[in-house]
Amino acid sequence: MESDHETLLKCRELTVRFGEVTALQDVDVSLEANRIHAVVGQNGAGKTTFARVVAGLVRPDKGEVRMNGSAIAPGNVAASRHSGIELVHQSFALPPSFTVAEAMQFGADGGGLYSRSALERRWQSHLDKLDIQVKAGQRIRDLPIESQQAVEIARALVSDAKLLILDEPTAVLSPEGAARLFDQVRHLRDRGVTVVLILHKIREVLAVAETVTVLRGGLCVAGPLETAQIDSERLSELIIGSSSDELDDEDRAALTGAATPAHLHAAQTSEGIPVLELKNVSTRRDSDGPGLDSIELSIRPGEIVGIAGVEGNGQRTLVRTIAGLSHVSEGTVGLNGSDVTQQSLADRRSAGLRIIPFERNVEGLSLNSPLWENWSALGLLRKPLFAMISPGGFRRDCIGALESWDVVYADINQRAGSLSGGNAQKLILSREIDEAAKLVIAAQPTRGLDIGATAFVWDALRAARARGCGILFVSSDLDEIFDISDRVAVMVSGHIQAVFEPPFEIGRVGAAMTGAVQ
Amino acid sequence: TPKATAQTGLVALVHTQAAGDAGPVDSMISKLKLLAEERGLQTREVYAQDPATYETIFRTLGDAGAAVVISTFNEVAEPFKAVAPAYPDTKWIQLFGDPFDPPIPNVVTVSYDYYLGCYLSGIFAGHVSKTGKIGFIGGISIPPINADFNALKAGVLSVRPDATVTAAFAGSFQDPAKGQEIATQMFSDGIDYIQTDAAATDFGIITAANEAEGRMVSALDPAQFPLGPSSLISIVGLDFGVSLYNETQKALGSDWQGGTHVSTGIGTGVIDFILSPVFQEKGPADVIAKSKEVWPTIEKAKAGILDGSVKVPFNTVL
Amino acid sequence: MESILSGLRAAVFIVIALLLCGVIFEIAGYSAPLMFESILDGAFLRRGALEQALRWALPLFITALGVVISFRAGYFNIGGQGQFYMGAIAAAFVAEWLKGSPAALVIPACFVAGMAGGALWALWPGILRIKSGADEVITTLMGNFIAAFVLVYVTAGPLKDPSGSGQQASSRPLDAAYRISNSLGLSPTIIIIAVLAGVLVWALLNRTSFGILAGLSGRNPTMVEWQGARVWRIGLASFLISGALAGLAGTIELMGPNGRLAGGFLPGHGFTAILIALVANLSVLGTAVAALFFGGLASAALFLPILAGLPSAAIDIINAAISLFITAKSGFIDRVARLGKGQWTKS
Amino acid sequence: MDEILIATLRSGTPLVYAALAGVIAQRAGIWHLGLEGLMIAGACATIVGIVLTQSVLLALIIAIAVCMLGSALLWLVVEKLKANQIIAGLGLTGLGLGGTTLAVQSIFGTQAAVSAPFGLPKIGPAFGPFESLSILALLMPVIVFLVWVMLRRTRFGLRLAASGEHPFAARSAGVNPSTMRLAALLIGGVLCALAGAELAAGSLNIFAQNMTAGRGFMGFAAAIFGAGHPIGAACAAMFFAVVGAMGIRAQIVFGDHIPHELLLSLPYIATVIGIWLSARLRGGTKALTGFGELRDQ
Ligand SMILES: Nc1ncnc2c1ncn2[C@@H]1O[C@H](COP(=O)(O)OP(=O)(O)OP(=O)(O)O)[C@@H](O)[C@H]1O
Ligand SMILES: Nc1ncnc2c1ncn2[C@@H]1O[C@H](COP(=O)(O)OP(=O)(O)OP(=O)(O)O)[C@@H](O)[C@H]1O
Ligand SMILES: [Mg+2]
Ligand SMILES: [Mg+2]
Repeated sequence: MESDHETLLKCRELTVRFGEVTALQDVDVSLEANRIHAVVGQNGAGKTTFARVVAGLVRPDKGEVRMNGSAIAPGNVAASRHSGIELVHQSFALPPSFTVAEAMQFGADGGGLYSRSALERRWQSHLDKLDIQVKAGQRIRDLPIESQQAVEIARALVSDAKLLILDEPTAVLSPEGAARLFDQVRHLRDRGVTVVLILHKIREVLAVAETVTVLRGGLCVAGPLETAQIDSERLSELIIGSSSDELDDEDRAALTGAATPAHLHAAQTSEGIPVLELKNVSTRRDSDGPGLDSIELSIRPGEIVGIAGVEGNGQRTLVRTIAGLSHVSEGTVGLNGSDVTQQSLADRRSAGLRIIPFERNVEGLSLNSPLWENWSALGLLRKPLFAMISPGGFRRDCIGALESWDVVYADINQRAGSLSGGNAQKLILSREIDEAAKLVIAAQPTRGLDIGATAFVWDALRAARARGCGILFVSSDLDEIFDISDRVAVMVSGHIQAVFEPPFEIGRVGAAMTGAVQ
Repeated sequence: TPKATAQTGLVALVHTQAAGDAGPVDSMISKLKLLAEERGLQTREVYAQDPATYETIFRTLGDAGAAVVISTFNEVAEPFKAVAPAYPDTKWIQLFGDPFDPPIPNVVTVSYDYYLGCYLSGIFAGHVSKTGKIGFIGGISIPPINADFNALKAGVLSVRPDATVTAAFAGSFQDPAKGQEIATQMFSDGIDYIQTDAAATDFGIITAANEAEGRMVSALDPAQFPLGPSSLISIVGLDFGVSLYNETQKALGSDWQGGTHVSTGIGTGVIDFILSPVFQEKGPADVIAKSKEVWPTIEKAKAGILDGSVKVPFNTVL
Repeated sequence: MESILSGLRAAVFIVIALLLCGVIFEIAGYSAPLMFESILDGAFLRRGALEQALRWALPLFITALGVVISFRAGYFNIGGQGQFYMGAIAAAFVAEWLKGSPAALVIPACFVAGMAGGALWALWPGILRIKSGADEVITTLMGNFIAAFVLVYVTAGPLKDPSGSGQQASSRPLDAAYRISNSLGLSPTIIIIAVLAGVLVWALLNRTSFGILAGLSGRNPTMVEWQGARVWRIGLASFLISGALAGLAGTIELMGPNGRLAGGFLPGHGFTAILIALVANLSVLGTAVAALFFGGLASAALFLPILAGLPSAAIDIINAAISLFITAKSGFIDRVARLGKGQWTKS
Repeated sequence: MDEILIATLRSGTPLVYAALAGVIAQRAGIWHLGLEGLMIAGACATIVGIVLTQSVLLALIIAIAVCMLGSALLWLVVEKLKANQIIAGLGLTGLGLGGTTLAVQSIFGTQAAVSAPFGLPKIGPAFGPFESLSILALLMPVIVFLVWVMLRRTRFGLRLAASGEHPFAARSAGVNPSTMRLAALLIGGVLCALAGAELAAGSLNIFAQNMTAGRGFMGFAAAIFGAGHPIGAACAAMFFAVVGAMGIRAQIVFGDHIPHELLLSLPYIATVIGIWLSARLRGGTKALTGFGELRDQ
């Protein structure tokens, strides 16, 4: 491929193994200076690992990274940063108690001793130069997600970065936010910074990147390709690979973000009593962000309601409120027609509430406990605390359930943490989606899953809907929400900004996410 | 083999209070060493911190064929009763204990009336204190220490009924810093004479006394004299070491009489109220003069105690 | 497999700890080989060593069971010492009050009181931890200091033995009828109690909802909360049971070998119990084995200064060195242990 | 009154130094229960050092070296061998308590308390009634301030805090959290040495076994009570000292009516209340070190 750009980054035969998993296998990539590059691939393809190897956070088992022709010491962050490589993490890496200025300072060179005001002045001017609307004295934990990302980018630019890698920066942004980010990226490119964007939506790749590199299963299957010479069909094939046959077109589009799925399926919900009814619910602000602000929401049996919105706009509080883990300061929560506002989660669960929580590995599973204990927790809680139980019985039931949910595992006593993400999520589904389930809260249920597992989760939720469950589906991925939901509510700062019926339009929903009143 | 050891004469001291107290335990250990050198004995010092271990320790020593086992304080009485009959070839000596009833033929108990020394200190304090405020600092408030305080108080009040006597405890026999803090508060309250009863904690009390003039401390051990040349006025000496030396010598001899009780106290040289010779040289002249002046009173009280005309209450409750 | 691995790891690190002690001893001018020989001798080889080891192992085992329960539930209750004291104190009070009643009444009453005393001393740190989030490491540690003062207070005060010259800082001796062992501390009753405690705790941990849920919430309380559990009940229950077991051990010491309360009663016991539980990787069976080992060490501790002429601080140093290393991990040992077995335990 | 103030300052100073060591370790992500052991080692090394070398400076250097060695051992075990911090810390404490007894025994052939002919220099008559305080007591506020500057006003402090709060963030900035913890523990070792030196040689000039008597643990509690902030921790440490002084006062005044043991327990009770209050105010004082995971080593 002829071009007038010089090669900035050259990776040769990068190979990384984590125990049994090969995250990268002989990856050769050359990226040219002063361009915007995209690296795409499905979940688990090895994108983050690639970025971390380049940034020196992961030492490759084999291979080398060269900047401007000279090799960088492997697995050495300082060496990588010294040669001008900066990485902005997928989930940010800023100590929450730090102020913005401190977060910048601790990674910067020079100035061992400082005074607070000098520090803030120094970094405020840096932020201003980058046109980032944040006060240097604010604490990271008080910033909305979008600003945190901006701070991360500003932090990456404190020294004179030549190569800026952004790992899935759009995952936490509204469509408008993503567009603004892309503007900023172009701006940086014009100032001479080479940018690598790790993405997994074809739409975004085509919108911003000049070249694209595709990873699949740790292999570099293509690239860098000029985006001008590739269409979304081809790119989606490269990303998904051969397993793509089993998926229907809409799911496929949703998975790769190739096109916005136009969900045309009209809600065939039965009338019946709503399985969930939130009336004017408000809560106080807490560590998860703003409290809920007069939420009105109801879900009928056999309906999937999607909650869209940029992360950190109260979705977590909403889920915790329905679960009875947040104090409701005003309003009522109804399940199946009865008021449960004062009831505990145990009671709500008896009434048919099931939860697939946000944090699979924290709220969903005890990673170091055996599979069967994880699976049995719900059953054990239905018994008196000191009741005698038969672990053998629970194990047998668990084996049966895992089999019927196609969970791949070696031993019923193995640690839950040794399951792959998809299988871990299936374990949770097998526990939470049972006969008695009336309302299922699915909070980011496909996060981090590969394509097969994601499709599995969607199918499981659709099957539950078919049985008459109501489902609250929370996700920050609009494509996914549009694909699966019968109705979409957009949350902004703890209240429901707007509710949409199909067909959904990404433009209108996106506008609602930024708080613009429809 | 056990028997062989017995012939070479293993002499063991089992102390129930930590070494390093600059008091009874240290003096016993040093006297035991002296004895070992003089007579070429094999000796052991065992610190038995935990009452639950006493019996095991004694049995182990018995099994090892110890010739003489010396232990201290009343809490070893029960274990002695349980173990000594099983090891008739070993001689058992309990320092600071009550007589056994019925006596065991291979056990000697030795008691000390230390509180009587404190009583004398009280009389002395009553005379030399200028403020009429006397203090007492103990390690932990356990019965024998409480008895010492009560005797001190009785002594003071017997010569100066309007005086106040105040007790405080450091909570440990090994906390000189706490001793210093308590003593400082007492002195700044106007107390000018403190009787210590707190082993290594005493060091802090003496340090506090050295910080200003006109402060007097009465401590426990002659070794402490030089620490407070112009503040450490006297001691209530209890020479456990001497006692250990004497009793062990006796036990190693051929004419040892087991099943007996030795009561030592004032008048035998083991316990005494002694003025510091260092202080007598370096202390403030008026106090020295005063102490010389009251000394006959002390002697008289001592004689009174010995002939029974002075009764000192033994009261272990504060 | 996991337990073999942890056993191997414990063994390796105990050896490392002993080597460290050896170095310290050589520096201090003592002979390290002599020390090790004496430990072995004192712990296991000399006449009667096994009985001695068992005598110390049983109360340690029971206290360690309490540690196992609270550690499994995720609470770092290091207050076994204080709970042990409080159990013994409560039992001593009851024995005093019921003096003269038939043994069949007094002994069970003392056990109930002892367990209640231990449980109550675990209750307040439990509540402070669970309701307010106050770090239980500090509160239970402070509880140990405070309980030691309570012990001094009752033995020199309300429970003081006024007989003889009254100089003793100890409670009145228990009637012989109320004793459950002689002063050597080994009797069928004590063995039965220990075995019973072991079996019950095993069943509690492996055959009740509490056991499984405590294990889950110890590793991840958030997950259990999201399952609808009232985690505080599980936590409080584990504090209480753990305290009750320490109290039980205290009662055994009181009614068995000691026969009375005295100041300075088993000062290092609670800490050794923590080591035992950790060496055993919090398993009940492992605790029994480890208790025997540390029981041996405890009996060697008495033997060392007597026959080997080593200062008693030696044993403190050995215990400290073991605790320094006992929770250490080493990739090397893990790899060796994992040769030839399924890979799913990757961590 | 001056005198009581001096005595309280004197008893508070070692607590403050220990608390600072606890704060620094805590910031770097280590729950440091080895303070007590390092402090007694510092006390012992200072006195033994003075006796052997006849020089306070050399003695301090020895004490600092010993405490840094102990800290490095803790670091090795906790960082490199991934041992549990609490158990390892308690182990270090045990090693300090037992090791000092053994050291004294093997150097002097007896366990008797060791007294030194002189101790730390006094601040002198220029300070009026305070003249008998040691220079370490005088320096204490300065050191609190310096530690504050180090933690809150230098990049080093930020890196330390990042290593404790978000090790991954530190790593991605090219900072090695493990090295930062070593630095934190070593600095803490110096402070513990000073704490021990002040306790033993500030005015007593004596070393007795176990003479720290739980002060290291109280320093640790002060670090928690002070919310990991050096000035807060120093205030908490002084608060404990004041409670201790009040306990003594109460013994002298009310000793006939209230059991002495209760009054002696006051500092411990105050510590519990302090921990409880700071938990109430800040929503938990819990270390985030996964205690439940003990089972899974
Ligand atoms: N520290 C680790 N230990 C073990 N396995 C790891 C580790 N990091 C990544 N992996 C595994 O390596 C593979 C590649 O992971 P990587 O995070 O690079 O994927 P990704 O393409 O960034 O995925 P995503 O889109 O979910 O961010 C996955 O199978 C992952 O489970
Ligand atoms: N050592 C092992 N022993 C037994 N089973 C294993 C082992 N390692 C992995 N497995 C199982 O094999 C399956 C494949 O593991 P892997 O980590 O490659 O998942 P994956 O292909 O990324 O799957 P997913 O689509 O669910 O993310 C998982 O279900 C896992 O539980
Ligand atoms: Mg990634
Ligand atoms: Mg996967």
